[in-house]
Amino acid sequence: MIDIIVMVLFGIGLFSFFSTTVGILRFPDFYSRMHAAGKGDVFSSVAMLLGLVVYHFHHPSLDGVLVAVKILMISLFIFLASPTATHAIISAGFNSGVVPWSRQKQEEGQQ
Amino acid sequence: MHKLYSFLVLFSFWMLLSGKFDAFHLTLGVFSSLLVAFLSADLLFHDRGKSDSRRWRELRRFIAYLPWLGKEIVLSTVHVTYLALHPRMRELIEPQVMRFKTRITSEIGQVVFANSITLTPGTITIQEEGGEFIVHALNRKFADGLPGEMEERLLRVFGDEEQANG
Amino acid sequence: MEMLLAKYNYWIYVTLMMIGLYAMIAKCNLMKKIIGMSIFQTAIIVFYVSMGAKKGATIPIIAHGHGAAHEAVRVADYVNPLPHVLMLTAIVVGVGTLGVALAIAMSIHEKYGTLEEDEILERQE
Amino acid sequence: MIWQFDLLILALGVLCALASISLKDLLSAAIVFGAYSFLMCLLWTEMGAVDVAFTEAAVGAGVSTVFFLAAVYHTTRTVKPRRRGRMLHKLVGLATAAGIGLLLLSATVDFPTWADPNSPASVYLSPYYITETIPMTAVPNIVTSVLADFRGFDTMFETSVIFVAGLAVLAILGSYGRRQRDYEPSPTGKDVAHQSPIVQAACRVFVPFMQLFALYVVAHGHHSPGGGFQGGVILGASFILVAISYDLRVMQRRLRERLAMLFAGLGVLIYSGIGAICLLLGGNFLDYSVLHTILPATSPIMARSHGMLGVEVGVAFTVMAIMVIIYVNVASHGKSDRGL
Amino acid sequence: MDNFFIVGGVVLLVLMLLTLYRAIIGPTAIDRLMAVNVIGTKTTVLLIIIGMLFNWVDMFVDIALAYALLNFIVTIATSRYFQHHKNLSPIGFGIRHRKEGARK
Repeated sequence: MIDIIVMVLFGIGLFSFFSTTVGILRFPDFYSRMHAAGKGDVFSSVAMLLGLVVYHFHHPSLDGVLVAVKILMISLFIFLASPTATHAIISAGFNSGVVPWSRQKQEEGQQ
Repeated sequence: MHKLYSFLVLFSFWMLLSGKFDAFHLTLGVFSSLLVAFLSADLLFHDRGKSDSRRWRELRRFIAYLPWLGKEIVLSTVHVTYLALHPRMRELIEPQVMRFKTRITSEIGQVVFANSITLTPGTITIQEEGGEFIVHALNRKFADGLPGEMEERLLRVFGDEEQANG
Repeated sequence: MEMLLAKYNYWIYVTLMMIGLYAMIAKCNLMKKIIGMSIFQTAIIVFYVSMGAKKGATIPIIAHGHGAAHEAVRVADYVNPLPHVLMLTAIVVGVGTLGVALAIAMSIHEKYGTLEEDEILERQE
Repeated sequence: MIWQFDLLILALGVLCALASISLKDLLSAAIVFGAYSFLMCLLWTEMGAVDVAFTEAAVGAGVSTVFFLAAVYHTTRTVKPRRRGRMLHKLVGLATAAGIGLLLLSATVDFPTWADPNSPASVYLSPYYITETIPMTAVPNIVTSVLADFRGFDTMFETSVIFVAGLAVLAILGSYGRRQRDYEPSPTGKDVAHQSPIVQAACRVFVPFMQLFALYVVAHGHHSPGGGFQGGVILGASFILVAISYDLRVMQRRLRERLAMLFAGLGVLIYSGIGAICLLLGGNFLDYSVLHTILPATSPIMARSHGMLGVEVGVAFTVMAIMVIIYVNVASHGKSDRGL
Repeated sequence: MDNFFIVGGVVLLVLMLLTLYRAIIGPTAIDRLMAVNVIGTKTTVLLIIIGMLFNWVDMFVDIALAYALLNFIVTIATSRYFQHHKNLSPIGFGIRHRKEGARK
């Protein structure tokens, strides 16, 4: 039972990391790539880490609980740090004057 | 006072990290937490003028706010996944930069608001300066959705009492 | 062929080392040379650490802590700790030397206005 | 010892190394080099070298890439496109690298196969450390006991090397009143660029936990990976984070440069002082077991354990202070005023 | 279960390889930074998986915690750099300079 929960959570994490990667590779400009990197990154890491936390309830013991709490703390820190990092990167891009991609401009460029 | 609070917070963090509850390690923990509390208490509790009851209330309401944020994070991941895997993705997105002013006055509230915007579907905070937000949105729909519901919820958490009621 | 497969790791360490050495010799920019030096350094560290690896062994921390000293410790169960000790200090000393190298590069840039090796040599004459 | 991971990580590492030496933009090269350091950390963890991996984690993520960024900030970012006459240079480089590589590869024929438990490196001396660490020092982490006790003399001089590196950076970039401290206006016209409040708030939350974590790492080096080197680097990184998110001056209000220098010296002094106390008590230099005569309620074995803790604290002091000193000087070009 | 974690780790590493592609081709420095940031977050997860495979997570979780705490220093330092220097690609002044990005 626990194994199935772990596998499902881990699978969800892996799948969203996959889509994050595809997004990072496919999106047209820096800002929209940042959308993929910023959001998918938090969710996929936290989902995988939660899966690993659940795995620790196989043999409940004090040490196991402490490890689970530490992994939860890691996900908490990722949860705090990742949006901040996203914001720092995107404001660096904005301040340096990266122009957002838009469809009109691309069509004009092609003509 | 804030040094005592940060000592308590840091010492509980130490207990979780350490997992060894013998006298020797606990003494080391007290010592380290005191040192860090002395060094960086002003960082952890930046806003020193805040009353204790207010701080407590904000914490309680903030925890109540988290499930909603979690739901939004899941939604935003689903949305990004959908866009990234969509074969004609370039026709679906219409990136734009917009700016607006928020009604949230407290600094920490603005910070939480900015990070929440970053985590919710389709929007990322680019800049935040004294209540002025510059936001990048993937779509017109998301751009129009701001500040919207999230600001209401955060006003309830961080706003002044009268502002939240009125 | 089997012998090659059993030693593939050495091939990759040598490749890493060659990349570092090439950057140190052929790249003209001082900062690139410093990056090359760091790569060379990690290649050597990887080599040492892999010398200590043992099949079927776990990390070099003895599981049962205080009070269980009478239980025999089987050597084959633990990875060789000696290379780890040597390399641990090497990494931190490496940061120190990196700082010194960067400081030297910065004062060279202040004096000659460039980080390119050939331009520095030209301006010295 | 998971060969699938091993192969993939090594392949990724080689790619990263190639990319970081061939990128024309030094800032990007430094960033990609950061990714290289992540991969090396993974590689060492996977080989079972947790302490080495921990050091690399602290150093690679917290310190070395930031040093690169600071140096690039004060020098230049571009690599000039090459003119004629570099072909020979490249050929010589390639030939030397290939020659030495081939020599080394021909030597691998005599090498033990990978992860052979009976390789010469693993049968001489190290079994002694593995079996004796618990009976002689009561420290489960063998790396710590070898680092601070069995080979303590070695580590003392490694600490001194780090101290000397800090002194060298100070001597090269020099501060102490040789230059006037001027606040040059920033090129964009704005005054000293400040970080956004979001970054500052996040750093305010992170810094105290980072510092406590560093102290935890130092204190628990006996039972889990960690110790003075790792803890010192993380502690230094926390001060660097303050300097990045606020200003170098804000950081210097917490840890003045002279105070940092004092701490650096103090760390080496603690280390050698403990050794000298052992000498005074009639033992050998750095033979902590004689300390049980002055430490209350300890046996000679526990005295070795506590002596190691003292030594690790000394190492942490030196490493922390030297990291801060190098950062301050590299980031502000020796002026220690504004910083990166 | 161990096999599952090995497969999961391998998939994670392959996806990291794809992310690394963005880190190598750029085109601008902040694109690379973004990719490296993602790789750093995933390193945390992979460290814990390795701990699971060694059957002794207690010892590995500290390293992962160190990464979780330290990972964003580089990001913030780089954003700090761009507050002083506004151009993203060093050659020319364009927003995106193909020549810089095209070279590997």
